[in-house]
Amino acid sequence: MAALTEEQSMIRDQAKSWTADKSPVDKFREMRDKEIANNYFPETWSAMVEMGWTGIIIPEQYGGSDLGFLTFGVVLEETGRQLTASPLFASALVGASAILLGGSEAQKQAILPGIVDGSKILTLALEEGPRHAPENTSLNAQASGAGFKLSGTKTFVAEGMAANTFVVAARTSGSAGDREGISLFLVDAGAKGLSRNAIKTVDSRGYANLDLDAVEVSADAMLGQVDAGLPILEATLDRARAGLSAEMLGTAAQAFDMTLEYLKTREQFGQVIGSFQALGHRAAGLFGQMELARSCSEAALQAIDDDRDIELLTSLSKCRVGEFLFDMSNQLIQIHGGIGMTDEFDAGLYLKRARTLETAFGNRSFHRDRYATLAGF
Amino acid sequence: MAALTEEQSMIRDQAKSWTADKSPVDKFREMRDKEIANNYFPETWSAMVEMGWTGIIIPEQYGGSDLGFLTFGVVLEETGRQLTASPLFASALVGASAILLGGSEAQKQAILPGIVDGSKILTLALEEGPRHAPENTSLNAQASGAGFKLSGTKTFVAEGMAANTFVVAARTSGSAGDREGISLFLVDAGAKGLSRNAIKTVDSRGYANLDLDAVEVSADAMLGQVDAGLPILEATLDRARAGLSAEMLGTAAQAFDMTLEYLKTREQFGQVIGSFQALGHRAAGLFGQMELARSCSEAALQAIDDDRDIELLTSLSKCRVGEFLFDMSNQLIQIHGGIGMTDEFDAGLYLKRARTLETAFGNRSFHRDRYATLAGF
Amino acid sequence: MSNEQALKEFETTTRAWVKENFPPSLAGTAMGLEGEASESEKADFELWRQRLAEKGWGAPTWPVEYGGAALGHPEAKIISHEMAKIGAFNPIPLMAGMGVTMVGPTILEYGTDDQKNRHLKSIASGEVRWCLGLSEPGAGSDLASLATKAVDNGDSFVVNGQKTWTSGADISQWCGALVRTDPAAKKRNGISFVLLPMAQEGVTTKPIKLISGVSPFCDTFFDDARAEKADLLGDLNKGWSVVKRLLQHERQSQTQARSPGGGAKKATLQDKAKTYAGTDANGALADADLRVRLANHLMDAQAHGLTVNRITAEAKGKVEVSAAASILKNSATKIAQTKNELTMEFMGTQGIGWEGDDFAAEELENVRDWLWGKAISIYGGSHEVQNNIISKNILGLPETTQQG
Amino acid sequence: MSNEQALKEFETTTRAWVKENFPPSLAGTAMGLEGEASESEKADFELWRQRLAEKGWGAPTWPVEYGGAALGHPEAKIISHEMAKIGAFNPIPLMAGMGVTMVGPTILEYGTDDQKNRHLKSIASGEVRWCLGLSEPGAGSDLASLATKAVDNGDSFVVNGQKTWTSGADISQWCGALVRTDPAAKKRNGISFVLLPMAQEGVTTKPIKLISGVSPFCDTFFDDARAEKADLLGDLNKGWSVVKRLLQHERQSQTQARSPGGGAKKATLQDKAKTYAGTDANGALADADLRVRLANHLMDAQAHGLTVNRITAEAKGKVEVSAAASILKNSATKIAQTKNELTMEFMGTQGIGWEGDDFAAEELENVRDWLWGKAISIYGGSHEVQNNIISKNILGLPETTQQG
Repeated sequence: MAALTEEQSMIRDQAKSWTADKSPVDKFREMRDKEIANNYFPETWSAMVEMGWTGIIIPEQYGGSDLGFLTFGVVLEETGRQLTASPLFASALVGASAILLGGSEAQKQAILPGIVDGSKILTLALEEGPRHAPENTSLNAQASGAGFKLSGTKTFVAEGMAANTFVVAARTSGSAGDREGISLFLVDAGAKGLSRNAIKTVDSRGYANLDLDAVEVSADAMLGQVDAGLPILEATLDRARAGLSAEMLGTAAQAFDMTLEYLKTREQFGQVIGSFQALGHRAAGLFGQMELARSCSEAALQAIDDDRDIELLTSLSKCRVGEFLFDMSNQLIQIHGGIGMTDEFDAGLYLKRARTLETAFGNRSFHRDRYATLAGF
Repeated sequence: MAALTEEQSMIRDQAKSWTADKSPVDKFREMRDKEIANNYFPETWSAMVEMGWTGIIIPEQYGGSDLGFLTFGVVLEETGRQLTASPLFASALVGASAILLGGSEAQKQAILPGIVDGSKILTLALEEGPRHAPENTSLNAQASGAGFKLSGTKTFVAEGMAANTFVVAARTSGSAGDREGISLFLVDAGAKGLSRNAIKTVDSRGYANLDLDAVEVSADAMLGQVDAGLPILEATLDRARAGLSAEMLGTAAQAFDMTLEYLKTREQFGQVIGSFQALGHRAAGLFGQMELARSCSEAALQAIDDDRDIELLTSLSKCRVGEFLFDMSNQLIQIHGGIGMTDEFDAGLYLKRARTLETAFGNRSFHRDRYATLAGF
Repeated sequence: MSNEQALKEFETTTRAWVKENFPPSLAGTAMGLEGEASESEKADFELWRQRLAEKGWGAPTWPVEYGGAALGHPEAKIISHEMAKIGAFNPIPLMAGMGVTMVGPTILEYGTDDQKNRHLKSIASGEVRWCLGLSEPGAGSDLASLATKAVDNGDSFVVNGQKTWTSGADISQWCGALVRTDPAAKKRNGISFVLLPMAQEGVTTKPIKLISGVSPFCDTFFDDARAEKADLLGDLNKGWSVVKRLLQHERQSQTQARSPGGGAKKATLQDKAKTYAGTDANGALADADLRVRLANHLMDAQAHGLTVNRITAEAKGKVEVSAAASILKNSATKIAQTKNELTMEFMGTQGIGWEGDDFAAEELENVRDWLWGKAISIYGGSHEVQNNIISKNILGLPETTQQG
Repeated sequence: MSNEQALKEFETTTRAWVKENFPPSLAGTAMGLEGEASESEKADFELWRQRLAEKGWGAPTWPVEYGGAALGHPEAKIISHEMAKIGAFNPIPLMAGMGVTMVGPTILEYGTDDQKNRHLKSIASGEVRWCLGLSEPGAGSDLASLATKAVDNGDSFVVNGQKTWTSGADISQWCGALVRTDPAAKKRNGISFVLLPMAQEGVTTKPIKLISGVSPFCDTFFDDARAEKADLLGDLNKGWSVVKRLLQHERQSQTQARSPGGGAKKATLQDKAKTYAGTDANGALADADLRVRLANHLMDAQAHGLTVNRITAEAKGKVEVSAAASILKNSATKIAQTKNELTMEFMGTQGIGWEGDDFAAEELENVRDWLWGKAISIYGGSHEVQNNIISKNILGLPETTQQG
């Protein structure tokens, strides 16, 4: 952890003890096995709202605490550790960022307080294909009277069944690949012509595919200016990436702790397996990866709070934390051996979550390429 | 080793005992320290000629034994083990291949017997820049009377000071990057306008840079047809790559053996260091790489003898043997610790040779790209 | 007649027999006839099993007297090949559980005549399924520390303890189990290998659900279970050598890397990657980073295949067989696991489906393969155990003092 | 005056002093004044050394009475920074060999007043160079198994044995040596740390030529060499704790990864790569495979730099300092070695020159850096020893039974 303020330390401690007590990984398993609607417990969500987590990046005039992204990262690391499922990330980080970055004053006043009090659940509806490529957005937005008609599909929308408002990226001009011509719209989940269906993913979280059939939106549903949505979208995505990296770091750090504990207790050939040098060195290597990944994650969050080097540092963070999570989730299984392969043990839950997070908002390959481009080669 | 014929086994045994007795790595060190002219001992070369190594791929009607590339590989593996320096590879494999693939009957009769008896030393003069890119050949060949005038420079010409005949790749039409328009010429080392200077490389072998200033060659100095030299050149290069891989495998295998021996004898903390599991597993991993690399190397040589899949398998071989040699040469130093860093010990000689071989005829990156292209992606 | 001619002839007659006897209704169906099958399909399946069993082709290399056909490996290969050509298959090895691949060959080597007579035929015919009771909760990679004990009780042993990872124990009729018969002896001594029927009061099984959602393994509990003395395989307290051989049979069946390029029918890995990730103007994979790793993977797979070929050639040739075989397990594992991860990667969000119509069958299948594949580096001698073996047995490095 | 104001003021006066006192003729020259230098340059160099020494800036954080300036680390940083700005430098640490960086700080902690008075000033002034006699041919990573022995001889010890990897022993005036004073005690006990002059009959040195062609180290032979009892540093037979502290000072100086991007003046690594390997139409490196690895390397370097910053911030903050510092040595090593290998790779055949005009000075320099860099993972706690330390001391995994 970076040198935290007292307030941040307090929030970290609170998040750590709350997740461990009220929302440990067993709770996630229960949600999965009972097939709870929308893939999270309503009481989890209420508790988060009550603790003020939904307002961490929202200015005080809209009901938030404006503590910033580094603070949000502290919380997400803990929810990542316990695989706590909720719309916190989708709504209070991604959705809120889109409004903060692109919204008019009227939109902010109309929406942000609802995010804070949990009555509004926002989510970004961006992807249209299996691989992250924001500038390929094609969902059609046709000018129609004073507003627009949206037609097309969106996939892999996080908390898509729970959300009551979608931030939809659509094309108002140009074609897939053009950086101009993308616009962002706020679309009510109950809008006529919008249908959604839950998809079942390996990580047992809530995702939906959306189908929009000439969904009518008024002109004031647009975030920012027409055709100029991509910069807002990209800035929102960078906030999402930084936040997700913090969650991924938590997931990987928990996998590391579980593995280290196993190394210290599991016996084979008459001694604890952690005394085998090959495993000890492997653990040392993973520890190194973890410390480096943590530095990247914190730097990306801090960069957003400081408004500098955001693009480079979020790509660094998503890529390096992703690398650590990939390796760590595999080693979590490998070092646990047979027990790690059983559904009864938690390792599989972390592995499955790891690969899902990897696909979100650009995988390592995407961010390696982006990093190189930003660095000028 | 693949299932060798009796003849191949015999040649391997001969090569192994001759290199170990007459041309061990100490001999290479002596050559380096005494700065022997042309960077090899004349008696080494005579002995090779006498043993018939110069005729291994040359048909019997030109004085060779026509035993093929797999047999040549057997010999090169052993010279690679002891870092034996000579023009064997440059002349009797690369040079001879160019003649065999591109030469007219008259050219074959004029040159091949000389390669076999050692009186002719051929070498390929191809590179013009630091990175391997045959189709970028730019050295100018201007039609002039019945022949051509060659002007330009060639770099990193193996055995370039010892050679008496160069196979020069030149551009007769088009420009760098065009696959058409390259022609191959036989150029006498004493030709007017040709000058050469030795370059001192990290592996202490013989290389030269050439400067051609309107060097006149007659029409019958051309190998193959005008503008159509690239296919001959590429086929020659694939033979060079397969042969070089065999030598690289030998160099790496010797490094492996040295390391294994050290693991078994060097004591630390009261026991031989090979009993430390982390080192034992590292050795196991290197052994695995070695066995896989050997299969690739032999398959590439066999492919040439069988005339099938040559391109794919030589790129596989150069890349995978290269990967093993890279890792093995680093581990040779690392596992030997301080002693490995001293010039007195042989590790540095292998490391330096390893990186030089890596640059020749396309590095791993080059061949990975080529392999992917050949595999259709 | 030369050997080659004889094989050629065998191929011709085999082709004819398979064509004549294989029920066309089964062509291309899943080997185990899993899921729903019509009554007529089930009847055809049983007919096919019987015909194969009569011919001795359930375990073609076994002696005729024990249900085999006394054929060589080249002939056995021809049979598989000719079946594959018309979508036929040999269901018996799967139906016999661990019988054809592991238990049977070990009984052939270590069994008494009585044991051979009683057990082998029903394995070779696919009528009796076998499981293996080896690992225990406290004895996985370190098998020799097993605790299940068998106490002498006159004509039989009384077996008590728990086995885990017993493959198909809930549907098997017999079990080959490693048990401790001399608690006083040092770890590897004092162990015996017994055969015992699963349908008895003292045996209960509990399926283990895996991360991929399936339950092919069980926990198996022995609570005063009985194994006849006549079913002691090998000598008393010498079970360690029996199981070593058994595990060699297992390892042999695990060293083949799945061909990453795939057959003619299936799209190759690189074609699938191009479909999902797109291509540039030259037809190269648009994701250059993925392209590098895909190339490395295909090279790994080809190098592995070439090594398998080399070992075969060396075995036939005059030179001594190299130690290369020892590396195949780890190499095959890496290839299989990397293939699954790369496929996940290029499929993106379509690669992380669990079920439902929003994902193609092949996409969902890869997810299961990916999860299941994590076990390959664990079972049959883990990655780490393989490295210990290479380091010690092949390279001759001294044992660390830690090893039991 | 606030702390920040004080530093600001210090910066201003320092800038003025450096500008006034640094001989402009030396601007930008190599720090050690290696190779040919004119007589006037040599005189200027000596003048500059004297001025720095008088000011106590050779070792600015040391007490004034021992030749330092009793400054804090922030002030010391300002001095370096202000010098760098105008191409000036502090030659004293290099001239003192291991004196300023390792021996001096250890004497400050463990030395008697007499030792401090006799040794420190000449270190801080750059007038006496020190080497360290630690490793032996049979005791490298396993330093505690050293065999050089020192026998009590009244007022002095008589030292016999061989040290190796003594840096600059052939040009040093003093040596700090680890010797065995109690052969009967267990390995780490019975070791003492003594200081002894090199200019005596019993000491001979022989330079070790390295693979990079240079000879910065020596084998050092003690043949009835003398060390005064007054020069025993720390307690008798307690030298192990002295050397542990000494090695901490060493490790501290090795954890900074060289910045891969380089300063404003030098071309960045990525720019050099583009020059050698070319670019495509979008300005991206034409070799896509190299581009991926270069990106990974630059990310490694940035992650390392961010981690150094994080540790500094944590040290200042209220939270406990994390254990991240333990990983810096291996991380820095990987970055330095990878940088050299990548540079070799993109330079191609221009990257493998040994000497001569056919290669640019920078190309030849990289070859030397590459070869020299192989030592980074060996000295100062090898890669493997670092992993042992992390595994045991940081992660709390049990010691393997193998470790002595």
